[in-house]
Amino acid sequence: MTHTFAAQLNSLLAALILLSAFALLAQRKIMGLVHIFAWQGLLLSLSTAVIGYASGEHHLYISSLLTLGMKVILLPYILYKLVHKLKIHRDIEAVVNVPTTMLLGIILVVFSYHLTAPIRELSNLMTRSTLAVALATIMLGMLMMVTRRHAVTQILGFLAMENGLFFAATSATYGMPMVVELGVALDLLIAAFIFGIFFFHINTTFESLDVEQMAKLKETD
Amino acid sequence: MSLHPFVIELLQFALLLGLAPAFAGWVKVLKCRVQGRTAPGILQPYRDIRRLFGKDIVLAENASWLFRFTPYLTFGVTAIAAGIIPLISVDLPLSATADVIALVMLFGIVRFFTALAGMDIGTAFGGMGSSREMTIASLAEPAMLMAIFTVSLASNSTSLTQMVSVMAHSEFVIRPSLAFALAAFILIALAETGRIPVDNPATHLELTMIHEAMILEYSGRHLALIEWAGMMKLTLFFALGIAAFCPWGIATGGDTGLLLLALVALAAKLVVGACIMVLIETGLAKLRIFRLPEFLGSAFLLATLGMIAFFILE
Amino acid sequence: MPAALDIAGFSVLLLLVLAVAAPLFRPVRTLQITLVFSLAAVASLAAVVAGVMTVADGSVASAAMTLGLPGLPFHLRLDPLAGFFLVVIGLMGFFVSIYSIGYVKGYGGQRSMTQMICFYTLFLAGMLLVVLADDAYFFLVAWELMAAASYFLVMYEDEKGENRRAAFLYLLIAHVGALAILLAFGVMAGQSGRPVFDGYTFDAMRTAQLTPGWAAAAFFLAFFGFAAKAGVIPLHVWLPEAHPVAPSNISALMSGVMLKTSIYGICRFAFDFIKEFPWWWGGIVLVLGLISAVMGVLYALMQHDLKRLLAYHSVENIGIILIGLGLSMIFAAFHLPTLAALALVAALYHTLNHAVFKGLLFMGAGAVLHATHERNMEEMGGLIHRMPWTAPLFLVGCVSISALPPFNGFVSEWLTFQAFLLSPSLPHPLLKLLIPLGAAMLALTGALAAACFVKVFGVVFLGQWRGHQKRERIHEVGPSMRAGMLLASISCLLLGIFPTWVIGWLDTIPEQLCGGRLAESAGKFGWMWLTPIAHGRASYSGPMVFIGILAVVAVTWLLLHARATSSRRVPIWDCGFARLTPRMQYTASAFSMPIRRVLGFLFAVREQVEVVPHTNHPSLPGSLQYRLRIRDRFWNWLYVPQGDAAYWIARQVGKLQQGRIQIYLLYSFVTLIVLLVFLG
Amino acid sequence: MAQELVSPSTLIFTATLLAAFSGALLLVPRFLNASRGQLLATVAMLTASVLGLTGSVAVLLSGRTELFQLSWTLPFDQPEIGIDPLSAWFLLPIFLIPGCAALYARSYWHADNYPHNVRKTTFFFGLMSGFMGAVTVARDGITFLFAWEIMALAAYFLVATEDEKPEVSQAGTLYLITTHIGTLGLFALFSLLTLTVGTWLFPAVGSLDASSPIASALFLTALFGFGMKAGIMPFHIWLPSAHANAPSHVSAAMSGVILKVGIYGIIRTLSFFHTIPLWWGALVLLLGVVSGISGVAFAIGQHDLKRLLAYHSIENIGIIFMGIGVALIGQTIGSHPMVILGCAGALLHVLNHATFKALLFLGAGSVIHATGTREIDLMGGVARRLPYTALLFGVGAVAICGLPPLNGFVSELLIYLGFFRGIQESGVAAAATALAAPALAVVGGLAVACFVKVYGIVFLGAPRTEEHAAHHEAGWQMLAPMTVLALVCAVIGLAPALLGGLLQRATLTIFPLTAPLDTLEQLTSLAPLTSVSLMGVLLLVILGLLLPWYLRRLRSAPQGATVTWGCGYQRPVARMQYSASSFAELLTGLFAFVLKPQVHRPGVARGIFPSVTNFHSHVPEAVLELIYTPALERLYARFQPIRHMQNGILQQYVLYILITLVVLFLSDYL
Repeated sequence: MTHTFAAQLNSLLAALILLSAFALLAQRKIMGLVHIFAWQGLLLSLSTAVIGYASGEHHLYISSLLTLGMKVILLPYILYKLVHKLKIHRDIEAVVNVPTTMLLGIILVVFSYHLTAPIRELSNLMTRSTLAVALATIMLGMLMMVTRRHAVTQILGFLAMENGLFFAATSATYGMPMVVELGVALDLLIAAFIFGIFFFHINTTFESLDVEQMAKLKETD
Repeated sequence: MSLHPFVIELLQFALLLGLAPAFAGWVKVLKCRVQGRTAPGILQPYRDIRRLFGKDIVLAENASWLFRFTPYLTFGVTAIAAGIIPLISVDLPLSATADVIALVMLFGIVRFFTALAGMDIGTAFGGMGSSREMTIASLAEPAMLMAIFTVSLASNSTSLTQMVSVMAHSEFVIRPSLAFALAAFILIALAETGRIPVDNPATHLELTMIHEAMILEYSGRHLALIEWAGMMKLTLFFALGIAAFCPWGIATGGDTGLLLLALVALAAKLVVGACIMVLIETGLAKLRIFRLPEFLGSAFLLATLGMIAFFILE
Repeated sequence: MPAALDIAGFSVLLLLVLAVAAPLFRPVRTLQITLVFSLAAVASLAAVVAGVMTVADGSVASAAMTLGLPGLPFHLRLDPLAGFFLVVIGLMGFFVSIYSIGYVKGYGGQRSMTQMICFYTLFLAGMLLVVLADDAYFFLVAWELMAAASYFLVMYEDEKGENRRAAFLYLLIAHVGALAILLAFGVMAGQSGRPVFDGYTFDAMRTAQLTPGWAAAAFFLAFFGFAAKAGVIPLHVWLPEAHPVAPSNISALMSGVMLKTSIYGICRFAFDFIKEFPWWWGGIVLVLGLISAVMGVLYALMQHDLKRLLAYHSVENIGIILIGLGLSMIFAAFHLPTLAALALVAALYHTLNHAVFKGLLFMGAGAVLHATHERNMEEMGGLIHRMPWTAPLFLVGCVSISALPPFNGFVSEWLTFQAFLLSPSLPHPLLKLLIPLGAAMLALTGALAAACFVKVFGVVFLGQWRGHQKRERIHEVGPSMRAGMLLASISCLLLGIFPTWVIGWLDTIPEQLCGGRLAESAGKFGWMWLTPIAHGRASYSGPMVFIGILAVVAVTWLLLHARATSSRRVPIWDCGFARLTPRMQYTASAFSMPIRRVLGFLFAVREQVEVVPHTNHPSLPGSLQYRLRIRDRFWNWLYVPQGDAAYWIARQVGKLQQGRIQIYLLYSFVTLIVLLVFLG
Repeated sequence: MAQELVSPSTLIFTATLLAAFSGALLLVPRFLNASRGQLLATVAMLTASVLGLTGSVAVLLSGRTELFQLSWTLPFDQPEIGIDPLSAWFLLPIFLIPGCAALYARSYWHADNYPHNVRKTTFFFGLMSGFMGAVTVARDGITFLFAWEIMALAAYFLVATEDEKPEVSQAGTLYLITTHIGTLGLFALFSLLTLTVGTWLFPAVGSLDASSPIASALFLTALFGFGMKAGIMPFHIWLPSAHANAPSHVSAAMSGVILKVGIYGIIRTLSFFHTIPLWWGALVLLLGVVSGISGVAFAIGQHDLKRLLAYHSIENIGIIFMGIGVALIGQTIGSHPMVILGCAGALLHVLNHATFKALLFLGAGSVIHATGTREIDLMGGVARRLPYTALLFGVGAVAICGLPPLNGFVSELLIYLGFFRGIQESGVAAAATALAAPALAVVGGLAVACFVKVYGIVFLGAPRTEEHAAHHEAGWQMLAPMTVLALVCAVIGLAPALLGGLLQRATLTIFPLTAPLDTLEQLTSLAPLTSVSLMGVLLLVILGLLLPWYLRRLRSAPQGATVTWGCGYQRPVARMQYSASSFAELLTGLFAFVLKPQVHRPGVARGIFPSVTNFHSHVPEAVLELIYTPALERLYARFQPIRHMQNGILQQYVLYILITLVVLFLSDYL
């Protein structure tokens, strides 16, 4: 495996991660979302491993395995359980229709590219060009949180943002210190449990996981 | 032994004109096999065309000259397109006639006149078919051009010969942009050639047909020409996809050995392509017409992502 | 051989003389019409000759007239840019004048011919003078002449309230635009550093050294003014009102030619006066062009008034021209002269093409109107059987405007696409990425235009007659109208088949304006092949496509007709439904329904379906009424608030007018005091 | 110096903690029953008072400054606490008043009578007292704000003790809102301060240049934030309703001490600066004058006893501000006597006001306890049933009116002297102080009028209603604290010279010396404190001589109780007595332009046999009702569209974040 080939492979993985971020925006079924999220995690894990191999930073292998365990197996499993337990298989209602969301997404990608262009000029890491993709993944995750109504999609958007952050860390600096990564992983796990508990309560209170229901919680008038 | 370019050109003409029905027939056979039905045989399209040529024409009372002219034009333009896309050799004299944008527009002519012919009789079906066809086309065309532009950007040209030779002879590089563009192209090709999930070429059910609705009133040799042109169009889209995205093995000159090799490579690629299409067609259900914008929108999205990936990642 | 400027001068003079002399022939109406329009055609032809010569030479000629204001004689100048627009105006003037002989006769003594003739010639003369003018005063005089003459022509059938309203709207927006142009000239003159009157000559403006801020102010004021004339979205509202109500020959001239004078103005300001500008000017022009193109064609798709539809297509095509112009400006701003030349040629080529095919389409619409007295497409159908000449000629226009090879619309759009694809040469990373997205919008525009013209031609000419009047009363139009359309159709074809020659001829314009040449590379492989950048980059051969299609079609036809097969005529298959009527055909509204569903969120669409029960039982409905209203959102967003604001201000100012003499005296007194204070 | 057995600081910190958590045990209901718990808390509070007072006095006597670093870390700097004479001076009322009030509460708010809220009240009372102390010892912004916030919140819970009454919960909310607006100002203040000095620790005395714009910003935010707490006009709006609706011992602590914590904050902030511009002093003086006059004017219009006292707090805060203003002007123009007199006057008035206002509130509490109403117009003749309370209230009233020989007179005298010093100077300072002196005189005069009204209506005359006639004298637990406070008033009034040195020291920690100590004039030489004592003693001696004579006269003169002369009217009833409102009517009319009294008079009864008619007058909280409320309502209406942003839809909130992110990125890029 040559260095440039690794870079190419990483670019391909970055492109696929970007695609999965868009797929998250486009997907209507909750289970589909969970699957795509797992795929995104897998791609992320692969990309981390590739970067780890190419850069010689071997702690990235651990990150890669951690990602694999957390984002490909554990979190999707928790979400899967949740979806089954709460019996939510309906289509997700979007606040903004899908094509418009896609257009907004493209605008955000271009915006990210525009933002990271100066960094691209300065950095000499082989992963520098994927920074734009990482930033775009964060933005798209946020866009997903903005445009979807269902609470589970909010979480998936949040987790997708985290994926983007992780990717940004690997592509900007070849990863965060191990301690930080472990901490973040633990945080995510706890967040997932807390979300699960919250969903359960929201579901029993409102008999729905539509977050628009929560508008009732605001002040009167 | 080396063949003169004009000979290759003629060869390609003959190849496409002659083998397009066989290819279409083979796709049908493959599809039947996959779906567990009895296949009609690979030569069935030839038999259909011959039968139609032998039949008399039945024209509606108020059909105008445009209605009769359209089949010839359709066939003519498709044939011209067949001479432009490099299939087995880069060295095609006609290839410079039209670059890829012009090629898309040539298909545009076919569509334009077919749609007009659909409206000529004045039935509701024809109008419906035309209306839907033009809607789909207008949404597919931007995506098509974006997909092709991505390849153009990579090869720095819109000329098909140039694109093919650049793609065929550059060293192997993973290009996510091209992968996206190819995915987009496949979606658009499904839409443009009227396959599932956009249109069903086998149906004559009133509410689902699009392309068939336009040519419902045709008969005899007119229908034969249109059907033949349709099969050619299907083959041409495969050819275009192969030329733009995976032209490896294509001959640069007129050397017979290389040409034979290119022919084998082409056949193999067509087989693979047909399998992919059959799998898609079998795996998907036909979409409702108003879900199509999303289908084509995702094609556009993929194409755009391809272009963005080209600038960001390459 | 006389100089080009002299010929142009002769052309203008002849038109002005005709305007003055036309009333003399009033007693003999036929003679009046035939003579004047023929002479107008001659004058137009003279303008074409002058323009062709100038562009071919790349020569520049100027003259100062003895006429004009004290201290500022009128200046005339004929350079390749002006020459090109002379050709555009002259060519269409020629076709339309011939067409008008028959068309105007069709009014058959219902109203004053003299009015039409006078203003028609004045209108032509005004447009020619706009292009020829070489100082701001003369330019504005000519501009107003053009605007006023066209205003009266729009008002021609002034007994209808609709027409008066449209004409007023046109006048209003034209004058807002003229005001902006006047201000732009003022800025240029003020910054030119010349003495008062000298500053107003274009020569002074060419040499003016403007600060970036003032340059931007001048350009965007001018751009606003010209955009109002050209109908760039959102300043397009007058267009779909004024074009349908004007007589069709006038619509052809207004849409085909008059809009182009603003393209001339923008070119003049950007490339000739200011020369050095930042790229974002081009960016704004490009974005407005894209919006106009897409929105224009979408609005067009929603229409079922034939001429309104064509008017919206003018918006679209002006958008396409602006796209080329914007790209050219971007390339020029980054000092890429060859690429700028390509984009500029694309824009100019489309200017010429649009003039020809839009003129043709409006003439065709005029012919249909002439024959059916109907503008609503839903009441037409099957005209191909009754109008064997008009139908194919109109079809040529449709194919051309839909940018299909081998006709002319394709060539200019293809060139524009090529210009888009050159964006990787730009040194700006974001532009590299964004400009190709514009190409997708252009592709959308082209495809939607094709859909729209399938609808137009399919509904108007194909199918069966839907109208109320007897089908048999519809008849083909007279020879002069056919001749006008035929000439335009031939031009469409020729411009589409021989682009290399046209580009070779046009080449002097980009050379003077952006300093780059195109002809050498475009025609490198002979007249058959158009290769604007390099052979390997892109190529197109109009003749080959044309001949190829013809040949294959002919061969197929011959082969298939070698053996005699019979064909028989039967009634339409009716799906077993017994009584198929023409009203059951797909209508224009039905045709555009899918697109309306997909992209309808851009419009204010209101659909109403009303079921009138026939019997008591719901499964036996009596009749169904469908009402569709599509409104231009811009009207409510932009114009209504402005109108309200203007009205409110007027009401406030109106309070000053008390009607009491003392108050008025008080005003005078206060004014006097204020003036004294200021002077003291 | 010999090793101390127990350092005063230790005493103070112990006392603070003891006070803060005196009621903590009450929070565990099973552990202690309420009555015992209250007793325990009271004992703890009293112990804390004694310890704290001892420590404070020791610090004041020694004049030492001590700093301690706390060993736990915050994400900011190492927190610091410290004691200096200024803190110690403020700690005097902080330990004195809550101690007295706690003892008073043992009877006034006894666990048996208020079983459902006594635990809460007792706990928060201790918490509030303790953290008032903590505020004064804090030496960095974070600790300060921390202590401040706990104090403010505890005070909120105390105000809202009887939150089942709508009036009370309203008053509590108003207090909570205003106190947090004030805290917001403090956040701004400390952020700015940190920005200026680079650390959260308080800068050294006189270390900042006051002429810079940021110093002005600091000054104004401090004035706003602390002024809100001190209840300076026009930030006083929370004060009348909060004080009126809290239990009386709480009112005593709040009015007596919490307001002083605000004053402490201002003084502490001012101590950071040198070269103070003139306008600072002028502004403080102006605020003092406005506050003083309008406070007393509002007080006159009231006929709710505790509201009235609350307005007097505003008045007295105004007086303190006047003193600070004088000191600041003195600092600007370099007049040491003005600094000493003004500052000492202000500080002394802080202590004085704390004692007599607490005394008055406790007295009022006893009266209310006895009569069951706060309405002055319904009382009357209380003195006959509650002689001791009447006497003690009288002491308080005399003190607050600034009459010799009690303490109010001394502090006002110092401020007056400061004014006169100012008049001797030249320039603007002279003009400002010359104008302010009569204002202080007006305040004093009006206060006298007001307390004549209160005392006359409440304690003298006859009960106006049977229902609200006083029943019983207060118990010893209530009288004892009042007596202590009255004694403090008297001692300060009679022997101010005792405090001279302490005041001088406290002043010097605020305004550092510009010249060696011995060249400057001492407070004792500037103010005739000894003659004040002499005069007071003389007064007492004369009184003491006259009293036996008077008593003898009283005993020897023939006595006959008879009905008041009714002007020929046959049946004079108690209701015909002059009421508080009628007493104040003339003065209220004088200040009508500020007070905007509302009079509901359905019409004078007419006819031969007039039917019953009634008359109702009310002096509203004009600043609140005429300025704040309409302004806020307009603001509310104006911002109604923005409220759509807060629509409860989660996605939109995320969208705000996204937009902010994009804008931030863009702004960074541009």
